[in-house]
Amino acid sequence: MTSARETILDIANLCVSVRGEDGEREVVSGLSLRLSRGETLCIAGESGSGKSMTSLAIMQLLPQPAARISAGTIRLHDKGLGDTELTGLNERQMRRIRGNRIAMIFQEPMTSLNPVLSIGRQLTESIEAHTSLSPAEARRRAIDALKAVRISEAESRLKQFPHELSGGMRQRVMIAMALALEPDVLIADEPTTALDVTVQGEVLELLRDLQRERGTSVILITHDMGVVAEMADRVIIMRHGRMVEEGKAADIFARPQAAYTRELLAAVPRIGAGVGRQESRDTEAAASANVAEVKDLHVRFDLHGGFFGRVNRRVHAVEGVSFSIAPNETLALVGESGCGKSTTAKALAGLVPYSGDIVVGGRNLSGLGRDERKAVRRDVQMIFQDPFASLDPRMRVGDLVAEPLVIHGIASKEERRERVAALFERVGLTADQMELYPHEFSGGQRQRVCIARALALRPKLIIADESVSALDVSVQARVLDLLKELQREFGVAYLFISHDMAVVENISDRVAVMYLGQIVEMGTRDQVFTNPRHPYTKRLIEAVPVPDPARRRSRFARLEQEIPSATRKIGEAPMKLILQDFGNGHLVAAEA
Amino acid sequence: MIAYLGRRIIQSALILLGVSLITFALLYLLPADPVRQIAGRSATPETVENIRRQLGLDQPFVVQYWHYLTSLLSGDLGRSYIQRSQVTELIVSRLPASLLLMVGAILCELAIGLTMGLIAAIKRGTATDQSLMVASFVGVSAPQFVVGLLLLYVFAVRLGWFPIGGYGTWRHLVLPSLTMGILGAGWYARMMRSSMIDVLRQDYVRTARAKGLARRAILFRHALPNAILPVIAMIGIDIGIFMGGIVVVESVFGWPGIGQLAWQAIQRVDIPIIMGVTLVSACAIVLGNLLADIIAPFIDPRIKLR
Amino acid sequence: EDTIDPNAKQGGAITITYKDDVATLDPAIGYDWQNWSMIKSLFDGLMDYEPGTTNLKPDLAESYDISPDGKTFTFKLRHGVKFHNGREMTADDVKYSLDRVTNPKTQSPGAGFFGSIKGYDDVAAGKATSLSGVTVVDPYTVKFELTRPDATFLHVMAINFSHVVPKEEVEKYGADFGKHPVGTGAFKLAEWTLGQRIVFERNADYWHKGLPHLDKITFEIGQEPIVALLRLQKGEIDVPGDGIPPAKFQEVMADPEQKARVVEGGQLHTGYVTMNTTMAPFDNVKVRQAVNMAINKARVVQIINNRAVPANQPLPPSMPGYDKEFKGYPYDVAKAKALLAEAGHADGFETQLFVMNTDPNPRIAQAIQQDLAAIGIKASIQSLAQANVIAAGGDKAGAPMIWSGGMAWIADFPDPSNFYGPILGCAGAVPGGWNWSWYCNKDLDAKAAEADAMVDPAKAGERDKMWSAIYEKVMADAPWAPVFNEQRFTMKSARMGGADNLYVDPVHIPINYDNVYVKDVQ
Amino acid sequence: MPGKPRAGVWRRLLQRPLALIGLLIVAIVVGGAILAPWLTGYDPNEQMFDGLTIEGSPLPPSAHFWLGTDLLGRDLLTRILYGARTSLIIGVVANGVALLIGTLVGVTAGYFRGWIGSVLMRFTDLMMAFPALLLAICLAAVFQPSLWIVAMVIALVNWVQTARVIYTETSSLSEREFIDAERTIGASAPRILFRHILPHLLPTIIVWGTLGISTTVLLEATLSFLGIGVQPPTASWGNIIFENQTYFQAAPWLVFFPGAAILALALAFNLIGDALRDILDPTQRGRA
Ligand SMILES: Nc1ncnc2c1ncn2[C@@H]1O[C@H](COP(=O)(O)OP(=O)(O)OP(=O)(O)O)[C@@H](O)[C@H]1O
Ligand SMILES: Nc1ncnc2c1ncn2[C@@H]1O[C@H](COP(=O)(O)OP(=O)(O)OP(=O)(O)O)[C@@H](O)[C@H]1O
Ligand SMILES: [Mg+2]
Ligand SMILES: [Mg+2]
Repeated sequence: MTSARETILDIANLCVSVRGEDGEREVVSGLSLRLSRGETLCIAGESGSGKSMTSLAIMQLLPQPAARISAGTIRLHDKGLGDTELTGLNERQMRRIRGNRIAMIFQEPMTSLNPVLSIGRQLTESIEAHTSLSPAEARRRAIDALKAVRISEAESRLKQFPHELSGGMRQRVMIAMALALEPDVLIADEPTTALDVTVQGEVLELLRDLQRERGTSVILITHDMGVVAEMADRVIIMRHGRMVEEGKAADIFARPQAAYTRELLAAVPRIGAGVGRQESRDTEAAASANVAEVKDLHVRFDLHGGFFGRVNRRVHAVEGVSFSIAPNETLALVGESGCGKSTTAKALAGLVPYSGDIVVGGRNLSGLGRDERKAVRRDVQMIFQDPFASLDPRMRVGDLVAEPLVIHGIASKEERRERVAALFERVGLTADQMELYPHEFSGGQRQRVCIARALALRPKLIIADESVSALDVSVQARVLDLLKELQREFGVAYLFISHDMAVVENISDRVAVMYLGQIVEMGTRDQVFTNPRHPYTKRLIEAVPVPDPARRRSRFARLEQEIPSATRKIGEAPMKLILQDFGNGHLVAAEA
Repeated sequence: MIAYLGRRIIQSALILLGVSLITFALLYLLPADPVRQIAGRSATPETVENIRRQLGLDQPFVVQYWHYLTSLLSGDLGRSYIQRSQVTELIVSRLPASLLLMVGAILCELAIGLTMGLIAAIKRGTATDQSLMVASFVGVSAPQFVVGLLLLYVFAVRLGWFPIGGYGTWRHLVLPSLTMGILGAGWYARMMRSSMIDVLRQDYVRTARAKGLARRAILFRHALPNAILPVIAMIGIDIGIFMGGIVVVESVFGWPGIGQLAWQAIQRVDIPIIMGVTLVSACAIVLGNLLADIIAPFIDPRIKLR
Repeated sequence: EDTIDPNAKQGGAITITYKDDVATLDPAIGYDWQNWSMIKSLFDGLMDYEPGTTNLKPDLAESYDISPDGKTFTFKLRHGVKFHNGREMTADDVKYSLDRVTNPKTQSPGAGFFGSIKGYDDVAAGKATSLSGVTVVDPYTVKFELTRPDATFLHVMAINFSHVVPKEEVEKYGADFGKHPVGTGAFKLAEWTLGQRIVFERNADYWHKGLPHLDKITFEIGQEPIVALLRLQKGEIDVPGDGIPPAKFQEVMADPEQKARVVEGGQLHTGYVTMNTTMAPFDNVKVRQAVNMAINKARVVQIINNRAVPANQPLPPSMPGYDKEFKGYPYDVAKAKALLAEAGHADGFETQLFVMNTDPNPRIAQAIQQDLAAIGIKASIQSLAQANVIAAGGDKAGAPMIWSGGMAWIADFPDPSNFYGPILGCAGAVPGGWNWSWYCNKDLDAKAAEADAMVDPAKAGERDKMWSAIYEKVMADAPWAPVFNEQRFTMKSARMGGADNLYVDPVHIPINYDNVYVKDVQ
Repeated sequence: MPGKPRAGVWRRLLQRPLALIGLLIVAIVVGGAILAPWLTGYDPNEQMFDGLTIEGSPLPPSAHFWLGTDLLGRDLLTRILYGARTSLIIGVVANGVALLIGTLVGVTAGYFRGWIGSVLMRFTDLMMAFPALLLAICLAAVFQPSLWIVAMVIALVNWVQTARVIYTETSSLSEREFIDAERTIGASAPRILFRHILPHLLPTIIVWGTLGISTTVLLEATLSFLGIGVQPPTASWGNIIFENQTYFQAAPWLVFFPGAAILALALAFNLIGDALRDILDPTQRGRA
């Protein structure tokens, strides 16, 4: 249905190289692709395969001074003006293309908005830069754009700053910014990776709407095959900087040609039928020797304000959460963005003050001395949500992974090196990458470094906060396998935080669903997935995109209002939910 | 905001109290005897003791400090030993000139320093960058006395654009501000360059470029406010540094500020004036820091006054 | 009258600059060299000097009379002298002024000058508020009784501290009288903007008809000397009060046009090195003599651009009592070494030389340091702020050697005794005193007292001889090494008129404001 | 592994022409200071008879006196060479110590909020509001003035600004997630401070450190003038300028040459510092 349409972007034989310590290295080699008007092209593939580099090359925004286009052409077609060769353009000429003809949404929504400028300013300025609209008209168009991405109270939002918006809203602002000028081409680099399923659904729906209405061509970069299936007209699969396969979405999913594509598709976790899905195990028996036990955990953040700078409001991030994790067990914590998953994890890792009890390995964390806490810490390791932010950008990744060993005085220097190299191999990196710095990796590769680091100490409990979200499915599968293998070998327990219900379904033994700081449903995987009782749980499962273009959902039901806030006035504690046992430990909150 | 101000003012008052105590103690320990200076070379020991008693300088330290503090609270800084006038009057008559000069100097150094730093950061690694770097170091290394006289000689004596020293109109202000500003400009240029280079690497600058904004908009609207933040924090610090240079600059340009007053007082151990000027300059520094902290949230909305 | 220049023109205004602030214009308190002559133009005393000279003449007094025993001085006051506030000055004001200056509450640095007046001790001790030795005979006659004959008393009646102030104004302004001076002088204060400018305005009612010549004098404060010179060259000012800055001296003297406007004159000044006679090894007279012989004074004079003449005795050449015949110690390194060896310091010794930190004093100290090193004395230099050097000098164990430059001695009045009392006599050799060599020779103190008792003007010559002898003895003991007598170089704008000696007036520095005039009026 | 990058730093430093120039200048200055007695035939304190004109003016540069003479007829080149000793101690050692104190205080206060942080910062505020000159004068009165006293005073006075700037940066750095990550693997506070936070402060430290060279060398002159610190005739670059600055028209060489020396030293350290910053900043890899 797309081949007949005219071509808008034509990339031929694109090569991108980066300069490292030992000479240049190609990260994109000989990539050719065509994008037609109104088409959605998905680029999927291994993390680190050059997807982001390709999109940056189109925008002529490759990271300086390391990367450059070493060969190839990028041609932008235009009915009126004819072709424009983008690779030869200088900044001034490029400026007219960027935003106006080709717009881009970046992989990192958190850092891509300017923290000191209001949303309104950031929206209107690009409109004013490319059109001759008056400020008032630009403002109106900005409001329209915000409304188009379904941001409530668009007019008053203009005055807000990025840090006052949630992650999902920021990403939508980015999209609004890109779309306000009605570009011919929109490049969206992992626009939904940072978002939970419900918001992801909305954002994808939005992209589709806009494309329908405006005929924009979209390059969508993602490793989530569900998203690909949902969105793509055509798909390109990349690996090691090269294109391994190209074709219509339906064809790729139905009849994958390349071995890698098959591998990729095989690795896609599916609810109820994932490859890695393990047998349900009964772990209730071991309850007495729990690795970690959390009882009535509360975490609240005080907000200062008002006339005397007193605490007048509180974020009730975690409100009376209790659970326990047995050795060898994986407990998954799922829920919407902002529901308190990461905060729970941080409390367990000792990073935020809390009230309630956290017992690790039989010892209550509060009331431990410094040395004892260090010992306990060895047993609990955490993999953070944002891989880039959680790695010291000034250290080589090899040193970063070795650091826990150094701190706890494990192994000699030589042994350490070997252990680190082994860890690298296990997470799908090569030993020679140990010499690189975090910024020299792609998003997914960085996450693998983080995982290797957490594994270094062979802890009893690993808290994995969205650890596999940024990974492509094949690596994701490998990492999940690795996690399971370690569990078998050493009896590691996991607290697995994720918004990807398919992954959760694949790895977990038990699942806890959180909503506004409280657990609304908890039970074994089978109990929660086959018999979800709480409406919120049901909604979460429903929102998961299915990796099959044939079963594409026509329309995703939108939430009508924003997610309720966990911020409350002092004294207004949220109502405590009572969990009811529906048999065999399947706890469900009574509906309010 | 008001609560914040209240807390900061109490903190500042404590700092000022500390400054007054330390200064008073140091001056008390100073071996030079102010009474001898007052009494003159022909005075008999009895006269000297008489004067000492009158000034209360025979009292123990704690009593002296307490007296100073209590009269300070009623706005009385005492009388100069040498000049015999009210210290308050002396300082009040000279303070506006010094403040004016300081404002002028800050404007100069911001204008020159930020521009230089900005250009250097944009042209990083080029000959322009290198020569700006040399220039900023010349500014920092050049003795202010020489800089002041050179400016005076060229722009006032030779070209006649500005008056040769004095006080009154804006034309009097230009050269002394410039002289003071040149030193700070060197610092600001380096700081600005460093922080600008950092900001230009940020994701949001890439976003701005991706939107196809004009170079000017990227630099001034997106990069500058982020880069200027550490520089703003410097302004408070600056006032303290200025206090050192103000003596020289004020004397070269015949600027009737408190620098000269302080200098003469130090030379002659005129303790009430030294105390007064110290407290006033401490006030200025504390206020400068407060101001820098108050401005910051306007530039970066993430910063909360706490 | 006699002192008026027939060529003088009436009117006009001049501008004078100073670097340092003018502290106060209260005659009982002002003791800086800038306010010294400014006060002289705002106030008058019973006595004064003929302009440009050191010759005493009656001023507010019409005439005076000294009793044969030299202990009673009676002054007849001039009639019709008015304060700036319009009231006539009388003998009561004279008495009031002296009571005030000696009262400890006034905290006058000059109170000690009046120590010979009967009743001074009671007033100084706070036991009385009025000097019993000063009596108002009638409104135009005032009588002073002294406890001892005092040959310097007429000079004392000419120094600022004895200038006459009106009681009502002093009481009105209290401690701020110094900012609101009211006197009988040739000028009155018109404006004082703190830290910027002081303006004097002609006193139209001045009793000395025909004076002053100028209508207005503006003193601009806080001007760096180099900048003041630039402004003089541009014609913006008339007299740079701080003189020609050393850095510019060569330039000015090399330019005939500028040099023509420089007036050179002597000054009642001596620059010397004190040696602490109570501290080893300077307690040995041979060591002190060796130091005297070691200093190459010609070289020192050279490094300050020959703006001084080498000195060999405490008194400056223009001071009565200066002994032209006296040869002093020659510059003789070999002899100096020999003396040191005799004193048991053949290998020299280490010591310290204190100096005030403003140019050119540290440089002079370094030149002296090198000279001392040549005979084996290793003197380390302590270059400190004025107050610290003074404090060190006033401490018996404080400073072995001090270079006096920048701090001491410009005479208060042109009399040889003025170089003795506080700086060479026993009275000054006390903690906190100004006799930094801690030299105390009781015999000489007695001789000095004897000389000062010679009140009879006819015996002035004899008295000067006595003083010469005293200073000769001092030099034999060598507590000081006199180095040079500074010359004054005053520069003026081309429009300034008046005899040269008005510009190097020994008591009016930088210039005699009352008698100079400008040539470009009418 | 830890040994390897450091060796690389030297190698890469030597590969950069600008850094090489900087190292060369520093080597010249240090060499000049150490070898001064062999490099010049004059005594730095000898006031030569033929070093002044008859009128007492200094001599301009000539074959005899390469950089001219000063107001006392001493050879300026010799004084600058010997003065390098003093100025290196002040500009490098004292300034370095100030930088060290400032960094330590700033980092500690920024990382450990709580009472340690606020006590340190209030103390810093106090020191900043307190007139440094006064402290110097009082110290001079208490101690025998010497080079080491002045070095100490400069260190005591100059750390304050650095501390403030470092404090601000550290407090924002310690909010970053990778610091949290370090805590979870059990890294001790010193390890986090020195291995993870300090390297990020390097650009700031370099800027302040190199600019501090000129400022401290000139500050030394002010302190010497007030009687604390090196006393005449000991030479330092700062006091050569200070003694002679009023003569800058009559004898420009007296100000120009020592000024150029200060500038060269500061610039040299800046060149090295800039190069170091690029080398140690991994994101700058690939920059020539
Ligand atoms: N600044 C850089 N310097 C050196 N190498 C880099 C740099 N940025 C990326 N690379 C390398 O370029 C390759 C391609 O990276 P790119 O970001 O395009 O991957 P990606 O396909 O977007 O992966 P992901 O799905 O994980 O985001 C990776 O091997 C990465 O290591
Ligand atoms: N330091 C803090 N100060 C104030 N509020 C905070 C702080 N940290 C987290 N919160 C708030 O606590 C709530 C829970 O945040 P948390 O990071 O645990 O969410 P999450 O479930 O991990 O969401 P996501 O899926 O987006 O990561 C949110 O409303 C968040 O805004
Ligand atoms: Mg990517
Ligand atoms: Mg989270």
